[in-house]
Amino acid sequence: MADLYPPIVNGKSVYDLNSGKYLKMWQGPQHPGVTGNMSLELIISGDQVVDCKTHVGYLHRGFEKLMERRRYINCFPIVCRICVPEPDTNEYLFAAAMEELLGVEIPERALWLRTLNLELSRLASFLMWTGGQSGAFGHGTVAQWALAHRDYVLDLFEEWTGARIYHMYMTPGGVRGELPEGWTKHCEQVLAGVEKLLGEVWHVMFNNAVFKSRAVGLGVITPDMIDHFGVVGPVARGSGMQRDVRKDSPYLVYDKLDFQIETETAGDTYARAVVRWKEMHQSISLIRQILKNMPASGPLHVTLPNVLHLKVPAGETYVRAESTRGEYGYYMVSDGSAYPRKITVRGPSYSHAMALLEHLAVGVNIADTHGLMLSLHTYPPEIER
Amino acid sequence: MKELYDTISLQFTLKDFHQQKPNLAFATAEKQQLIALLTYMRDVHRYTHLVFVTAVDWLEENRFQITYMLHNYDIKADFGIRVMLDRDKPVMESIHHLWEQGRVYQRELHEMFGIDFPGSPGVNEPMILEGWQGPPVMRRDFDTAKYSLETYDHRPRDTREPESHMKEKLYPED
Amino acid sequence: MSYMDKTTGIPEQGITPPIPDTGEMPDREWRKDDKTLTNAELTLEEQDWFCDARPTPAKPAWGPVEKFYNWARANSLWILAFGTGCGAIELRPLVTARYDISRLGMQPRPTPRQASVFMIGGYVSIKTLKRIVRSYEQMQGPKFVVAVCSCAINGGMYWDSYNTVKRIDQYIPVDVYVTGCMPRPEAVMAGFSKLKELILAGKAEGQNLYAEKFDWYKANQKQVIKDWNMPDYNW
Amino acid sequence: MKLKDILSPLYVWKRAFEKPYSIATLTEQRPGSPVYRGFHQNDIDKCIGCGSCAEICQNITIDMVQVKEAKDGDSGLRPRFDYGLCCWCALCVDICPTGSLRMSNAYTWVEEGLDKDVRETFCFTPGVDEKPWDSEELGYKRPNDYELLHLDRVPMPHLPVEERLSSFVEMVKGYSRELARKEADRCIQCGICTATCPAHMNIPAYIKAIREDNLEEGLRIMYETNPLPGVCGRICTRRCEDVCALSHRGEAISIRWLKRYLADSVEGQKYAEILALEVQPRNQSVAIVGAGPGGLSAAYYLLKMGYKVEIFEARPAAGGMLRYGIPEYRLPYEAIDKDISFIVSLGAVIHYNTNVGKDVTFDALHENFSAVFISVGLFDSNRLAIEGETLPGVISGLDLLDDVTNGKIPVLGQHVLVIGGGNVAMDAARTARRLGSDVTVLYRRREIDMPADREEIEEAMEEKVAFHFQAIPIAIEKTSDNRLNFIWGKAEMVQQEEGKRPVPVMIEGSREQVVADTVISAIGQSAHYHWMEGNAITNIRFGRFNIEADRWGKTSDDKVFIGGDIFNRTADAITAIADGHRSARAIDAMLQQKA
Repeated sequence: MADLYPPIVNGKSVYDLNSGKYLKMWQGPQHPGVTGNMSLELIISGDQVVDCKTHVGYLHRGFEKLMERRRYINCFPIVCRICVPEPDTNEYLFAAAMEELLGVEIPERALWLRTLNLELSRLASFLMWTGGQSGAFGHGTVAQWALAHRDYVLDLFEEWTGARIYHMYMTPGGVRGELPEGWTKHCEQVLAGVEKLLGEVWHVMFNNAVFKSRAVGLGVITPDMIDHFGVVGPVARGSGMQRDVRKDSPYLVYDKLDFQIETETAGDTYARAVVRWKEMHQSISLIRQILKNMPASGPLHVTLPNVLHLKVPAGETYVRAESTRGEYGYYMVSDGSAYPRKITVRGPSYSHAMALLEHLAVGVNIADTHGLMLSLHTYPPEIER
Repeated sequence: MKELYDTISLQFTLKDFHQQKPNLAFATAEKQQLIALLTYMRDVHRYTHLVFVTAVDWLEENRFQITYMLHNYDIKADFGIRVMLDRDKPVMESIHHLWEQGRVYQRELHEMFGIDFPGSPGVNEPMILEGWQGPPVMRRDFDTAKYSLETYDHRPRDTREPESHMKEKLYPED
Repeated sequence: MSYMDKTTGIPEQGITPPIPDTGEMPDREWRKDDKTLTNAELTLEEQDWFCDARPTPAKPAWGPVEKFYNWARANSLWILAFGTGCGAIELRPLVTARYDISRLGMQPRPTPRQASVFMIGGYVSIKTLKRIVRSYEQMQGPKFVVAVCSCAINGGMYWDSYNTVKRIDQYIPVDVYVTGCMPRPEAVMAGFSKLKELILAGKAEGQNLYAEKFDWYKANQKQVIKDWNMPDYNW
Repeated sequence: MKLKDILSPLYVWKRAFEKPYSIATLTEQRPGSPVYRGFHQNDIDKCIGCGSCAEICQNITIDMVQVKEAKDGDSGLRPRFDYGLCCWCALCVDICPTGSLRMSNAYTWVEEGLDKDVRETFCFTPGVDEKPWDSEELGYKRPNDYELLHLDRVPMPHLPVEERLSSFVEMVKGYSRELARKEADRCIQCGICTATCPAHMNIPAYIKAIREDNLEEGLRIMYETNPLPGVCGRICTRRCEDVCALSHRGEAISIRWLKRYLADSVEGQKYAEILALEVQPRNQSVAIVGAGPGGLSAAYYLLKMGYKVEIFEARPAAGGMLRYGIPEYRLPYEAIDKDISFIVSLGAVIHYNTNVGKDVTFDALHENFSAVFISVGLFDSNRLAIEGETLPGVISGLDLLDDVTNGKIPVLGQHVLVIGGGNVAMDAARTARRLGSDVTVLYRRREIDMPADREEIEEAMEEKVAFHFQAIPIAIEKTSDNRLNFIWGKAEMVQQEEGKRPVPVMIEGSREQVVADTVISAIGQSAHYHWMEGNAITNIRFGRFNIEADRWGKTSDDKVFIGGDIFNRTADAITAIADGHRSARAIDAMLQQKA
């Protein structure tokens, strides 16, 4: 058996495609198992992956280029499109970077509403991941439940911000509207539903012999790999790292909320799934805390200088936030004109989907590759932007 | 962060220190010293996390700025190191041996800005664009709107400026 | 207006397609004669793997039979699960429990060979367009295309992007358009209902249009896909 | 593997007995939420076609297309949306200065794609093209507390009332650099104002220059259409501000004060260098009668074109009504001198104290010059036409202002009556206040009918000028103690014809009286043409009140042009300036044709 697999030198398989032992197989971009549109070029031996190469760029729209020729206010609608399942992190970070360079402080209540928005969208994104992760291992039922519940969260967003997917709520300078009447009650109902769902998911997915046997031991990330590969977020926390931007460098009102960093130590797919499951509970708790502690009224917005010809003082800054996939950041360089010089979006998928996945996929069964990919929770548009 | 800057300055040539936030600072380093500086920062000062590598095109000054953002998880601080490259001959040393994802960033910079990183694995392979024949797209002298209008089919526009329209309609002779 | 001259610069007439859509077949190197394709971009060995026949329009069956066929087609729309843009995210609620379109005989299929509806979900980058063309051509007839989101109509937010095509109907025929950014699942559903109506009325003839104007579509595709290394017709 | 792990998933069956997730009827549409950002609606009567929506749209979604006829303050254009480009970000709704644009909660629009140009199918003009969602009430509107525009003016520093009354020092202090830039920043650069300005000044462009602190460029832009910016920046009737897009929901941009800031910020000595006129000298020369705003404006543009210009002015100083009709606290003489001296420095020859008809004949002008431009202004005050009008102590408003300008301080007495409601009446009243009298203004109509600037009226009221409205003068009598007894009747406003403004009609038998030391009449001015005599005028056709001319000011004698107050009906400085500019071009065209 052993000679079936190629020797590994410096962490890379050395093989000869013409030897007839290996086969090149493409997975994606048109593939139900991949998240978004990216493709894996797999070299397989039998049903085992011996080498993997990630191909991205199917969703490239040139955001960073487009933002260079848009006024600051006109970047605001465009940034949320960078990440479809969780657009709000982009909105927040863009607004935060711009406000920092402008030296604008936004009102207290806007901070709370932004946090609420981020946590709700975290919940929605995690629910979508639940659907993906369970679906990737063949549990279609959980996927149906999770996506239905995600839709209930989207209903909340629609009622609040006026859109289901792209909320465009956190404008530079504050937020765009008040919580509608009766929203809090509706939110509580949805949260209760999600909480109940999470209990069921635990029974059906996490306690499932099939899921366990496939996920445990799949794609193990050891602590020494974390910094070398730039691993962040739940993936790092699944390997026991006490790292969470919300705690490390608190932004918005996270320092006023009570929560703990959720970690697991095994570092495999199962551990990462458990971290995310815990974080969904954490999100629900945070949303409840926000709704309880939020100031009842107050201004939501400061009016910036005329946005049609707003110039941002020259300077550069980097702001970061914790998205569902880990540290998300915006590096904004202004040359003092009305157009950004450069906005770099640092998506967590960048390091996860490329270098890390290529490393982890080696030795994995073909059928498990997209389960592995989902456990890294990669999202291609933030890689290629 | 200033103390850190002063400490590093003993060994390396740094300039343009800028403290943006209490835990975020930037400085410009010499191109030749960069790899040593990054290694030093990573191993001695525990800036172990490479947050991102990106480039800014200063077309007017004819140079590229590459920013390496490092993060220290112990003190939760970021240090951005800028390096200036000659825009006509943009070549930079590779950092793929320091951080695994460095090669991905370098592939992207090579494709989007045309900056070369000799020795970085697969740096010459196309990453995002496929079959692109034009100049590196993120360079500021590439005009994406012009390219788009010339290459693709747009709806012909029929729009008027209120100012000129009113003058034309109300005071045609003036 | 100051805003980066956005109002100027748009040509009076769109520049693409380069070939006027006159119905005549232009002379192109990749066309041997009216029936066969050269697959010139492939190696000799690869050329053997692909067919070199051009697509031909399907003739409708005898009246009532065609009607029956159309009824059957309209009630088993299987969607190719290829999310090409952000619009794909609203397909997921649609096919799962909340909206559950399987009640209407629709379901996502993982492979083009089993699918009859191709949903273009918004912007199409050049790299994806190549895969779209390939997937579309691999789908078995009768096949239909539903394009959702404004990006598929006129380019949407990415009107000035170098990497997205602005009109998808220059590259593959589109039967139904749904506008929105994002269109809600209900709007997408309305698009599918419209498609059903068209199929029942025998009007959803995009596939035949593709066969008839094959050279025009192909010329457009090859104009933007610079590294064409596929067979001319993926079948 | 534990047995529990095998049994636990069977938990799914519990769900079989629960309420299903699915929406019962799939084809029926759930309505969008009350704030849903759906398809657009536009109230096209409220919309003014300013194009701010098109300006802020980062896509090229919005085309401005003509729907109505253009008129002052309304371009007649309306936004046409292309849903092949829209991203429903609602920035257009947020910025709409009139608040006419909003969104419905409708979200379904499906079209078949074959055999049609899909690029045009999703285009529509809300409010014009009928759509199913036109009457939809719900949908996104700009939240009340959320505003992208700055609707409130940057306040202009004024002298306090007490200080104002004690002297003729200019009461408006003018913007500082910071304030001016802040005010200029409010502008949305729609350009609705430009067409309304009689001189069609490129207002958005010079406001932009202020915003970007490029004063020299701003000055150049202003001089393209207005050679008296320092004057206009103070006393312009600013019809631009009446139509300002921001005035619909908030306060208009202070265009006049910004102009003043621009003109004041550049030193007069630098004008020549900044404007850097390159003149091609021509040998024709033009005579201009009257050195008021019309004449000076014509002189500037003719000089710019290279003609020689000679101005004949009856008074000892140039400026016309600007100098003799507007009190110093509104328009200080230095400001007039600054603008005029630049024009003089370009080579204009001004013959002061030269009355045409007396010192030099019109015939001579007509003969010696290639063209004659007449802008003598309205210097005859209209008469009250009541008994006792000729009594000593009854003077005209213009005479008072003229005297003050000439340094003659008239003795007005303790109580002064001013008759009239125009700007001259206000100027006279406020001048009288500054001379220490108590002033009462009598006006035939209501306060809202007053032709004077709103600001002037308010400031007059601040300065404790009393007002009697709907007061029709009947007669003036001399009292025993040598004062004047002014008799007037109360009027009521009668709507005579539909669509016209109501007319004051005296209430039968109403008779009131007030005792004053001086009565100042300021009920309008007119011109006279006695000075025009000789052979040259045979070709000139006179109308009932004035000389007939085409819109270029060209009379039936093709060498003679007119402009200013004698020509236009608005009788304000900016129109006179515009006339001067227009006639200068017409004179140029005429002379070029001849040559």
